[in-house]
Amino acid sequence: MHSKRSFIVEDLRKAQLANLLTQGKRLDGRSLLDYRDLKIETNLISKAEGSAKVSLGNTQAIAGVKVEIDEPFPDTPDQGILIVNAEILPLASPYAEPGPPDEEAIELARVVDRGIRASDMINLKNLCLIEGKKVYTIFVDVSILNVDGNLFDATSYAVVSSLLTTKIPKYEVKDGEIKQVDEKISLSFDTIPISVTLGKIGNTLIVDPDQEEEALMDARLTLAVDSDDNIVAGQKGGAGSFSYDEVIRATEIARLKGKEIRSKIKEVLGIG
Amino acid sequence: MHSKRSFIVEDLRKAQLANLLTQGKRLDGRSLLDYRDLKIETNLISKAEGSAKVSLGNTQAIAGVKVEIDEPFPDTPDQGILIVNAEILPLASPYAEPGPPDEEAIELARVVDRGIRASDMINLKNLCLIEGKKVYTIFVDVSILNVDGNLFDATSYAVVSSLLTTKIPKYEVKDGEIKQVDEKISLSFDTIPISVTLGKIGNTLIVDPDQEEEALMDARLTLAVDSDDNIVAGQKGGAGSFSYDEVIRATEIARLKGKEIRSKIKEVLGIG
Amino acid sequence: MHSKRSFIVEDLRKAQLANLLTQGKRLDGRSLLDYRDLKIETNLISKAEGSAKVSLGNTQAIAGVKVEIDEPFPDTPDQGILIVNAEILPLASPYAEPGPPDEEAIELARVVDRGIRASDMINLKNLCLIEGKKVYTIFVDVSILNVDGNLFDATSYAVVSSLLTTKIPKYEVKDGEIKQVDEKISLSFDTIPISVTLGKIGNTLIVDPDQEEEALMDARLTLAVDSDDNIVAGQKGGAGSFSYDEVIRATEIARLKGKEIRSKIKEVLGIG
Amino acid sequence: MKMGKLINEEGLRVDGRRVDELRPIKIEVGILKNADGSAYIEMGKNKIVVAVYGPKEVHPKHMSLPDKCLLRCRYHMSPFSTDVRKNPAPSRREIEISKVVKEALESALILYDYPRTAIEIYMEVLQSDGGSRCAAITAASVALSDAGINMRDLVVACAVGKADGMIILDPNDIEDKEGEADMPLAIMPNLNQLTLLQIEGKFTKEEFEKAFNLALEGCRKIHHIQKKALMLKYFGKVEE
Amino acid sequence: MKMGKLINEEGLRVDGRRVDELRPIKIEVGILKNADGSAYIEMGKNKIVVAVYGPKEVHPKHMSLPDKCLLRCRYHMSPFSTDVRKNPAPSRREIEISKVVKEALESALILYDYPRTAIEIYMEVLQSDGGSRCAAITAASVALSDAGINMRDLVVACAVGKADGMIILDPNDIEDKEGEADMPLAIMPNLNQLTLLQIEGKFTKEEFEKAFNLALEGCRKIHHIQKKALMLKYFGKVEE
Amino acid sequence: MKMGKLINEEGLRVDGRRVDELRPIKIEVGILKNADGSAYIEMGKNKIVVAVYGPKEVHPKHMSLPDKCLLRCRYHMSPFSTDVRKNPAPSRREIEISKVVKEALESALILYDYPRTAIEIYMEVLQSDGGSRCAAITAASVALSDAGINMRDLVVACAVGKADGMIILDPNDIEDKEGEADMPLAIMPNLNQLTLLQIEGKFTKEEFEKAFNLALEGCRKIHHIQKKALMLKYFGKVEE
Repeated sequence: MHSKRSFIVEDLRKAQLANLLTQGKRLDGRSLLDYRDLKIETNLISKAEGSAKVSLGNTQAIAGVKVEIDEPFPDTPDQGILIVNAEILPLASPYAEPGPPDEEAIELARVVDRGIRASDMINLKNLCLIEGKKVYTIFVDVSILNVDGNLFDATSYAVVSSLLTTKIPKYEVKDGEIKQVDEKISLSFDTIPISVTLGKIGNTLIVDPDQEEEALMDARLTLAVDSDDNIVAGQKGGAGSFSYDEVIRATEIARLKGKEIRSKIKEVLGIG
Repeated sequence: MHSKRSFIVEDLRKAQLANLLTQGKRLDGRSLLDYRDLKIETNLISKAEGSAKVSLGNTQAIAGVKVEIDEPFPDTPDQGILIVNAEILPLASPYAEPGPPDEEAIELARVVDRGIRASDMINLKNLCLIEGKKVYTIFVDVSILNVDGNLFDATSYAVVSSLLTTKIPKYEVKDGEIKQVDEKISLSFDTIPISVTLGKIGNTLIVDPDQEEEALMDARLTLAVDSDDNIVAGQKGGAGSFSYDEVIRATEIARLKGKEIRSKIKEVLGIG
Repeated sequence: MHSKRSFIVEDLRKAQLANLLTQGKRLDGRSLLDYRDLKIETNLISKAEGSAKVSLGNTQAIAGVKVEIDEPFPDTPDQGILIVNAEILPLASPYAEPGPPDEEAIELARVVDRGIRASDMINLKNLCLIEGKKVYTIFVDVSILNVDGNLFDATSYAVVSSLLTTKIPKYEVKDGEIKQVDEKISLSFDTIPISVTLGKIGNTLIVDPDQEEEALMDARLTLAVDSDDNIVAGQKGGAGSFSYDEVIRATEIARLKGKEIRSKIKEVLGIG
Repeated sequence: MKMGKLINEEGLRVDGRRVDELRPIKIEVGILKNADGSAYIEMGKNKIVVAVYGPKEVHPKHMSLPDKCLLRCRYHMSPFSTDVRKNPAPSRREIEISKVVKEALESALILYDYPRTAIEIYMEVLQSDGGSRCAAITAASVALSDAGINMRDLVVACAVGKADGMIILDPNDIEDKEGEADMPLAIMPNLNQLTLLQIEGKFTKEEFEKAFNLALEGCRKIHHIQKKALMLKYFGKVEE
Repeated sequence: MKMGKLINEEGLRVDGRRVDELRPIKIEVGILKNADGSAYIEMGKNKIVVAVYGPKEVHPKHMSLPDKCLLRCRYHMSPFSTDVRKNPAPSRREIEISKVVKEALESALILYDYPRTAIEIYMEVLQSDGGSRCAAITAASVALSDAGINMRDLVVACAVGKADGMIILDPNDIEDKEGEADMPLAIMPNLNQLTLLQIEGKFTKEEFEKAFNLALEGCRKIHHIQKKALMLKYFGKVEE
Repeated sequence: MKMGKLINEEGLRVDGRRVDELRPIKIEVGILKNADGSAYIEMGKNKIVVAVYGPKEVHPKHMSLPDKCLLRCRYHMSPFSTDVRKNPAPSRREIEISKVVKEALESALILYDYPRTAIEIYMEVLQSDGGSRCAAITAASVALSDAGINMRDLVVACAVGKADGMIILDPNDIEDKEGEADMPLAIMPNLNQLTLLQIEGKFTKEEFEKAFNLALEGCRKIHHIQKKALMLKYFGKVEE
């Protein structure tokens, strides 16, 4: 954890980083397109229908899935409901404060949610029990336990991993009533969306910025890529800007790294 | 827009105003019982069932009417629901702040609402579709776009003008069910209440105070008058007081100016 | 009312109190296990189904009982609902502020609620009208009118006294519908829980601390005792600690004083 | 507002009063230990406690005014004060009443005597009836006196209404709900100045003037009770 | 997102536009008296008012930055702006848009020119249609110019979408809801820099590049309208 | 509270424990990088992370205490920690527990050693079971040690309950819900002082004393596990 530094120290550090970047290196020794170590543990919360704890370097996120039976939204009577939420816990950083989510936490939750939803990872129609009356509501709540940069990707991997290992209670529909069956079923998936976050420092693009790099970088671009290499979601952040070429290059990097990380997650979770 | 002025400047300005008032004149050249220019534009929000933008000098308010079908309140099962709301947008003044409405905005909304409601301008029984089950709910939301004094009257004229030009979807009731018909109907009106706001500066009464006059005046009195010259609502504001004679005189002025402004609104809206 | 005092004055006062306590005396002349004067007035709010105003020395609390018919909670379909709430009104002390309840007010409400609930004073099954559909909800709201220490006991006595004098509207159940009958009935009680609050100053235990003693004391222990001398609820408060012997002694004092105060309340309310 | 039988053939109201008659009023002074000034009022079924704190330091400091006192006012209804339990959080109605009541009292206060300080007025309605804001104002000005705050005059308030087409003084709850119009007002009785006026419901020109004068008359009677209550507290007896 | 008939056999959209055609746009400058800068935009059915206040003092003071200006941004929808009445309290969607719009505009502002002050940008959507955040950005950068704030470039925004499998420029409400994908972006047109990018929905590699270039083209057209509006306000006429 | 079959004929509980047996406990120290001190505890199904920050600057400044440290404490349950999803906003229960836990730990802290600073303790319940406040206290005092904060003693907590009329140590979720009484307490084991006590449910005189002593015994066992966890972190091995 770095304490707040003076402007002078900050500028010196930025110069040092800029110098390293021209050599294709970063402060922690990674090269520009290297992710930090990714660790995933699943099923550690037995009260949840699915759960995953993800470490991306020192950034830690834990996701839990809870399932309820509710009425569908009136405009989508034949679809289940998926709600992704994220919270930066006050224990995660000396700068996080208790209280309602601020704009940063709201953006985090909405961007991760969009990445899952827009990919059609989960077919919400499969989550309908009785049209217009009874559907599954899937809550995915993510808590950030330790902040060290790139919350977007860590949160997204936690959501994806917890959903991939979720088992929901099965219901039978009989005479317009539902009845819980003593069986648990997995969700079905057509694709696995992977979030890839890039940082821009000077004119260099890096992936998976840590907290120090985030403090020094000009702009952020998060792209989510599905199993077929389509871009399914994106969000630019930060006060800086990107050239048009950089955007195109970013999509290429996202496809490349997305494939890598998808393989890694499937391997850890033991999925085909 | 006046920046915050020192006490000395404020006192000089107040003396200047007092001097002018003894001659029956005001800082902007109006005489005591003159309103500023009133402009009304209607039907500018096509997504709303009715809308009106009102300029009273530099005070600007925009009202929009939205209609829903809801259950009636339990204690008035045979009546529709009318809800008038007002918000002073943060873009309306350097002193307005984002956030939940403060006591000033709440008073504004409640006084305007009372002026409409107490006049029985809208017969709520006409807005009942199925007693105890289905009624129209009419939301009138007013946003203040630019603050230059006398928000009460500007808001009230915006509400009245938007209601007078509202067309709501028609429903047919058949076998205890309602069905929307491809037709729009106007609301019916028995009376048009007009809000008249007076300011008291020293011992002088003026109408339609602008922002500078509001800052210098001692007290405010808003009176709403219906088409039959009845007083239907009133609200005193400000830290000062009125003599009993001044109150009676205020009701006379309200009747006079109310008639004038009612004619003007009817003319602009092309109503009989 | 004491204004905020300097550390030096505070220390002198604490020394004076400590000295007195060694002689078994307190600043206001009471001995260690004396309560202040307890006064109870009931039925002063005719719009409430029950009410009681309690003075414990200069601490004043007023409780009002309101009754509604609601659906039961899903997990207790055969039980009525009892909700005890407490608020420290801003008029009660120069240090109380308007706004949502802070942690102190929440603890107060929850501890008093627990004392009533855990004693089974009110048999919630008697408050069920139609299982799963219609039950009585009993709201007990307590407002603190003047703060002078030991809010826990004063609030608890106000709740108990208002419940003991409550008369609720009677309902008849017929063909699965309820119908109000022109009759009022008392609640039935098996036991009367009494809250006894002890303060610890140095190594001395006292009961019913007033505001000045609360400011000087190290820790608090509130115990609720039922008519059969069982401990039914407890809450330790404050930054200090108790020896194990002190805890046992506190339970003995609570039984003793509980019996005394129960008699007093029964006498005032004219109960067997 | 439905046209019920609020006034019977003998001209008497649902609670037996004549149209120009006040409900019974009781005022007590200095009933709270912690407050700098306090009062309790019963007016019909209204039961209201008022506390005044100040002049005192302003929190947060940046809200203090360099040349005068900051006046704060909270009108609040207890959850058990109404027919149906009231949510304890302040409603929009309570926020509006807090504002108009503050302005009604401010007219009488000499706030320039207490620069950089605050005066806080807390009104708690333990039981509500028609005219609770008027009763609160009447009690608050007594509590301000009890706190020793400099005032130009007491403030006294009373409502008038319209029921079955007749002007009535001091409407109670039923008359308020089922009547056709309501007009609470407050005055400074020695200065002959009006400090609060709210109107809801139709008044013709003649009705308005009649109602207005009836309310002034009501205020003057209540003013007498205010003075007696203060005399009793400070001089121990009341000379009639 | 259902596959409706959003594009007919002649290649025309539900509102008659070609796939690469913008909706009609109107920009007015300086329409609010109180604001330091202001603009009004109509883009399809979008009707948005933007006000800029500042550089001004920061409240509360401890939030001011020693070396640069604090930028605040609020994107808000009027209750009557949508098909179903919108609750006036800010939604999570509005909070997120406020943030990305702030960052889109911040790229163009030279905040180090105004240390220890604040600039506030208020965007009020009176009527919403597809692409309201883009219209808001376009109008806000004009309002910032009107306020005389130092900028590197104007910021101009436009969305592209996908409907019936085709890339379309500037989707309207129906295309937004029933189409397959949406990508709003903002650029600084003279500096050729992207300052906002959001993507929702599937784009293949080829579709993405096509869509991206179409959006840039749209932005350049809108930039022309921004300049005309500013010219009209400040020089009274527009030379074509 | 219904009288279920919580204890079988062999005197064993629903999870197979004897009445005086603790659930398995695991404590890890220093598991969070950013925190100044941290600990993780599993106690039955409870899984709780605790972080300590401080002594650090106080925000807002005016809340700092001239002569001692300000202690802040937040006990919070994750939405997925309970059988039915929990709303993430703090409930009244969590606010009360935060307060009593703070006071339980404060007894052991020498706050006068750190004037004008703050210590913040954050307890996040990832999975809850009976006795989560006790597990949180036990872990928090280890995290405070890990942060190097001066303490008089560790604080260790344990609950006792009553099920089927018998006094049981360390009730789990089912015993908590279906049992007749619950009494969590915390002590400083070397100083023999009680720092937390809550009681809910009927205890006769004899039951109370039995329960109290059983809880003290439980605390002493857990204290041993606390010490081992700290030894392991700081000396790399544990001498039994």
